[in-house]
Amino acid sequence: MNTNDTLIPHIGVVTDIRIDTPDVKTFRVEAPEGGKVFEHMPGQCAMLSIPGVGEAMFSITSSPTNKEFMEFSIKKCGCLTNWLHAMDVGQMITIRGPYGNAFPVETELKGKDLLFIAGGIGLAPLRSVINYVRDKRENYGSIQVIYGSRSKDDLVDYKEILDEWMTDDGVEVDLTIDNAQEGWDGHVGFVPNYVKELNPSTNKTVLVCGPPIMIKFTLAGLKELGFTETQVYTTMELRMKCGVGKCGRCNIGNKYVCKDGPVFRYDQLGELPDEY
Amino acid sequence: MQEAMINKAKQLLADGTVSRVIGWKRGEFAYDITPAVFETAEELEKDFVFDDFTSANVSKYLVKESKKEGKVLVFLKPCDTYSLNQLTKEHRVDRDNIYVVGIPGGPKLDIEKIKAKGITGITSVKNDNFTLKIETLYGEETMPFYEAVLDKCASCKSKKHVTYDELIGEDGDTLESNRFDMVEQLENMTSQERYDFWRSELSKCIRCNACRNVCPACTCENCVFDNPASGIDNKAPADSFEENMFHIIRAFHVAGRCTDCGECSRVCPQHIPLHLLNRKFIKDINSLYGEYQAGADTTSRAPLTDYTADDCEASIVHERGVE
Amino acid sequence: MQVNDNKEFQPLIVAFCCNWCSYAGADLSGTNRLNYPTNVKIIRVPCSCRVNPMFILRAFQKGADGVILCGCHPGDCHYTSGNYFTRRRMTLLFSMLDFLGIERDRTRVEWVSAAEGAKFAATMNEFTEAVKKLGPNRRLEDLRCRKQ
Amino acid sequence: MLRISADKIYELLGAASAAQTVYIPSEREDGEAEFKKYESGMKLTNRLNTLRSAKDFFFPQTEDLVEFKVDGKNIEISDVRKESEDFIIFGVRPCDARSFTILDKVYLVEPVDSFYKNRRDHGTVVTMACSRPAETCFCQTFGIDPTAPEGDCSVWNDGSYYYFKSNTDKGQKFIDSVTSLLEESDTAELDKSIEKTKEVMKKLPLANLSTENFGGDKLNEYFSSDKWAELSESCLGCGTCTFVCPTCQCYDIKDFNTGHGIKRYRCWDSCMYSDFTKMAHGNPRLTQLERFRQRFMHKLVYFPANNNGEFGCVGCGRCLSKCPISMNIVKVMKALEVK
Repeated sequence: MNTNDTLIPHIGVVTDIRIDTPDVKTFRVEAPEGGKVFEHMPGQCAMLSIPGVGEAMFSITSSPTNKEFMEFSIKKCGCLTNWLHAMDVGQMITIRGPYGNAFPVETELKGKDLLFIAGGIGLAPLRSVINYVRDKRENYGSIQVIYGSRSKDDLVDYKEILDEWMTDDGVEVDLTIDNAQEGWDGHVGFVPNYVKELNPSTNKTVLVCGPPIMIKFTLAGLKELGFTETQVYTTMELRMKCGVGKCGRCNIGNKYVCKDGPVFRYDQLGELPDEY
Repeated sequence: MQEAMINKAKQLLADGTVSRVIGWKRGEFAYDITPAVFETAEELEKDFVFDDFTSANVSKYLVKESKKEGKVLVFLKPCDTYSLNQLTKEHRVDRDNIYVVGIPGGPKLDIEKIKAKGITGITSVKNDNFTLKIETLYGEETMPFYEAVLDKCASCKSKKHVTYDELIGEDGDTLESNRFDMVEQLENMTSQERYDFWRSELSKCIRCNACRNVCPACTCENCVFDNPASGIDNKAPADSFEENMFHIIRAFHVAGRCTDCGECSRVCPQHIPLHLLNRKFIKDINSLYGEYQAGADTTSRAPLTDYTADDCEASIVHERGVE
Repeated sequence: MQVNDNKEFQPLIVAFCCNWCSYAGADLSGTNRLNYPTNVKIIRVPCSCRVNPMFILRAFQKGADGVILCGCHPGDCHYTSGNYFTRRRMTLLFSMLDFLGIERDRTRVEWVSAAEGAKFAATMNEFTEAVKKLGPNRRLEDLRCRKQ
Repeated sequence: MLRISADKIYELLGAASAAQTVYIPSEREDGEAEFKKYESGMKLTNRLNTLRSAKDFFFPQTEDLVEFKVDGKNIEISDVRKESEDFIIFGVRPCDARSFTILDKVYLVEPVDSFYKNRRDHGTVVTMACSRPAETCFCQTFGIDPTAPEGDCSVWNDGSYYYFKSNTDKGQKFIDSVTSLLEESDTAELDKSIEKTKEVMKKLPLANLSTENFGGDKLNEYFSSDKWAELSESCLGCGTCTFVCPTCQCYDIKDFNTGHGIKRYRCWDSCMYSDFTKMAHGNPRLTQLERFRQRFMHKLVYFPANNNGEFGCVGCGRCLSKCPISMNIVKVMKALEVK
C-alpha cells in the first residue's frame, strides 16, 4: 500500500499566530521542513485537525502567490476551533487538501472589474483572492472591497487592509461597522445597505462571502442595483468529513459543497434545493 | 374491531372532539404497517388498519402530536397505555390534549418468525382458528398461530388499560406472566455462559439506534449518544466494549422507567433480545425495592429517584446466585 | 522483545472517592503511613452520587481491572441523601454487569468515613487481592486501548 | 456450461477455501442469514438473502484510517493500511452484485479511496442467480435480471446442479481453481428453471414498480412535494434502512484516544440521524422531514443526476422488511410519483 490516500493527512507546523479580533486568530502553517504543505488556488479549502480533538474544513486565506506559507483565519466557535485558539506557536497540526473548486481567477474573472463584498469572518476566503489579484494586478480591472463587521475590533486583517490594500493604487476599500463606536469615523451600517448606498457599477463581477443572512440581503440588494445572477460568486460551507464528495454530508441536490463547491455562481446556486 | 375503530374515529372527528387520529396505516403487503396520523374520514376509510400486525406502540408519537394544535385521538392497546402513563408522569406529553380510546391487545404476529420458517413470497396471512394460512407466490403454507406470535406478546403482562378516556370492548386484567423466565434462566448460568450468551447476541449490534428511537422511555431532546461532548457519540460499535457499553447504558437510562413494552426487541433488525436487559432491571427492582410497574400510575416515585435508609447494600450482588 | 512472564500481574484499580469522607479517609491512611497498592488510582468526586454508570464503564474501557466506589456511610452524606441514590444505582449496575457475565468481583461499593484511614487501606488491599485473583479485565475491555 | 452436482457443492467450496478465504451466506440460530467464513460442515442458507448486505466486504462498518502519536506539540502519523488478502464471496445475490458497481461509482472515482479499492482488488465476487424471489424484491425496477447475475463469476442453481460462468479474469481464476470438480454440460435443465423463475418474477407484487418518473431531471418536481411531511411523519430517525442498505455509503470520520495514541477511523453514518449535518452555526436539515427527504432524493434523483441516470437503489428489499415502522423506498416512490 504505497498509494497516497487523501484521507491520510500531512503534518503542518504552526509558525505564527496573529490575533485578529477577540474571536478570530490567523494561523500560519508550514511544512515541517519549511515551505507550503501543498499548493492551492484562491477559494480552496483544507482539512485541519488536531488528532483526538477533531477535524474540520477551513478556507485557505493566504494567496497562492505566497510561496512560503499558508494562512488560515479561524473564528472560535466549536470544539476544534477552541483548541486551535488555545495553542501556541510550534504546535503541529495535521492538514490535508486542497479541496474544492476555486474562484475562477484564471478564467471568468480575468480582465474583469472586481467587487468583493465580505461580512465578518467571511473575509477569510476572499482575502486569498484579493491578494492574488493584487499580486497579478495587470490581469484584472479595478478592485473594490466592501467589508463590514460588528465593530471595529471585529474587522479581520484590519492592519493589512489599512497598510497594504488601502495604500494600493486601484484598490478601493470601503469599511463599515454595525454600530457607531468611539475611535471610528468611517461608515456605520449593515453591509447590504452600504452596498446599495455605494451603488457600484453593474459591470463589475461580484465575489461575496459572509453570514447567510448577510449574503441573502446583499444579493437582493445587488439585484435591485441591476446586477445579474451570473455576475455574482459566493462560497459556501456545510459540515464536511471527507472533503472529496464521498462521505455524503455536504450534499445539496446533486452537488457536494466540498468537491463541486465551495465556490458557486449565484445562478448555479439557484438550481440547487434550498437546503443550506 | 377495525370497523368499530374507524367508526369511533369518524364520530369523534365529526363531533369535533378531536382533530387528528393516530393509528396504523395499511402497507404494500399483508404485514408492513406504518403508524400514521389521519385527519379525515376518507383517509380513515382508505388506509386505517387494525389486524394481527398492528403491533407498533404509537404512544411515543404523542410527545410530538400532543403539543400540536387540537386534540388528538389515539388508539392504545393495554401495553401502550403504560407507556403513555409513564410519558404523562414525566411531563413529556400533554395528556389533556389526548383522547385515548382503549382497544384490546394482542397477541400480535411477528412476520420475521414466519419468514424464519423459510416461508417467502408472502402475499397474505390469515388466522384460521389459530392456524396461520399463508398465501405465497409458491403456494399456500400453514403454521401454528402461536409460533408466529411476537415475543413481547408471548409474555404479555397485562390486558388492563391503565389510562383511557373510552374503551372499545371489555377491559382485561393484569396477567401472571412468564416474562422473567428467560432472565432467570440466564441468572442460573455461570458467569462465563452468560458472557458467551451476551457476546453472541450483542456482537450482532449494528448500532442502528432503532431500539433507542422507538423506545417510549427514550425521549431526551438530545441523547447522550448523539452528544459529541459525551465522548460516546459513536455511530458504530467500533469495539466489543462499545456494543456492551451502548446497551448497558441505554438499559440503565430507562431503568425504573421502562414499562416493558418490548418495542426494542421487536424493532431490532438483528433480533437481539434487548428486552432481557430491561427485564433484568425490572426483576432486580421488584425483588430489591418492592414491586414496581412503571406506567401503572402517574404519581409514584420511580425506584431510581427514591431510596430508603435500609436499602440493601451493593454487595448483595456478590452474595447471591451463581458465580 | 522479551516478555517477562515471571512478573506478577498487578491489577489497575480505579477508586472513585467522595470528597467529604472517603477522599479524606484515603488522605488519613496516607498520613498514618498505612500501605495500600500503588496501582490504586483515586479519582475524587464531589459525592459518590456524582459517579454515573458511564464512569465505571469508561474506567474499564481505559484499562482498569477493578473499579471501587467509596462514599460516606449511609446517613452521613454531606448532601444528605446522595449516597442512598448511589447505593441503588450501583446495586443495579453491578447486577447488570454480573448479568452480562462480567466478573462480579471487579466492582465494589464501600463506605469509608474521613476517620477510617485504616479501613480505606484495608479495603484497597483486599479489593486488589480479589481482582488479582481474577486476572486482567478481558470481558469489559476495549481492545484498542490494550497496550501492545 | 460448467456444472457440479448440488451434493458436491461443499466439496467445491472446500477446494476453493484451501487457497483463499471463502465467505458464504449461512444461517444463524435466529434463522437469519449472514456471510460467514466457510469452514467444512457449514451449510448454505435457504434464505433468499443475507440480513446485512454484502457491502461490508468492501466498505466495512468501521475501519481504521490512520494513527497518530501525540507528544507535546509533536504529532507523528503512521499509515496503518495493509494489503488485503485475496478472498471470495460466494453466493452474492444479483442485487448486491449491482450494488458494488454503484459503490464503485463513489469510491473508485478520483480521488480513489484506497481502502475500498484495496479490498475490491482482492475480492472475487461469485454471484448466485435467484430462483425464489420474495415479495419484497424489486430489482427488476432497476434493470437487474435476477436470473442473470453480474459479478466476477455467475452461478445458477436449478435444484440438482450448480452452473458456473466466469465474467472476468478473477472469475475465471476461481473457476480454474476448482475446474477438476466441474463437468461440461448443456443448459437445457437450467433454462427450464430460469423460465420458471421468470414466470414468478412477473407475479411479484412489485413487478410493475417503475423508475420512469424518477431521475436526475426531477429535482424540482419532488424536492418541494407536499408528500414528504406525510411520508416522514412516523420515521423514527434510526439508521436501520441505511445500515442494511447495500448502496448507502455515507460515512463518519472519528478519532479515538486509546490512551497511547489516537486512532482515526471511519464508520458508517446515516443521513437519517439528527446530527448528520449539524455544525457549529446550525443545521441545514433541522427536522426529520429534511433528513428523510435527503435519503430518498439522493437515491432517486441526485445519484442518477451524477451517474448517467443510474439509480442509487438495487431493489434488494432489505429496507422493506427491516424498517421498524415499515416506511420504505417503495412507498415513497408510489406516493411521490407524478405523471
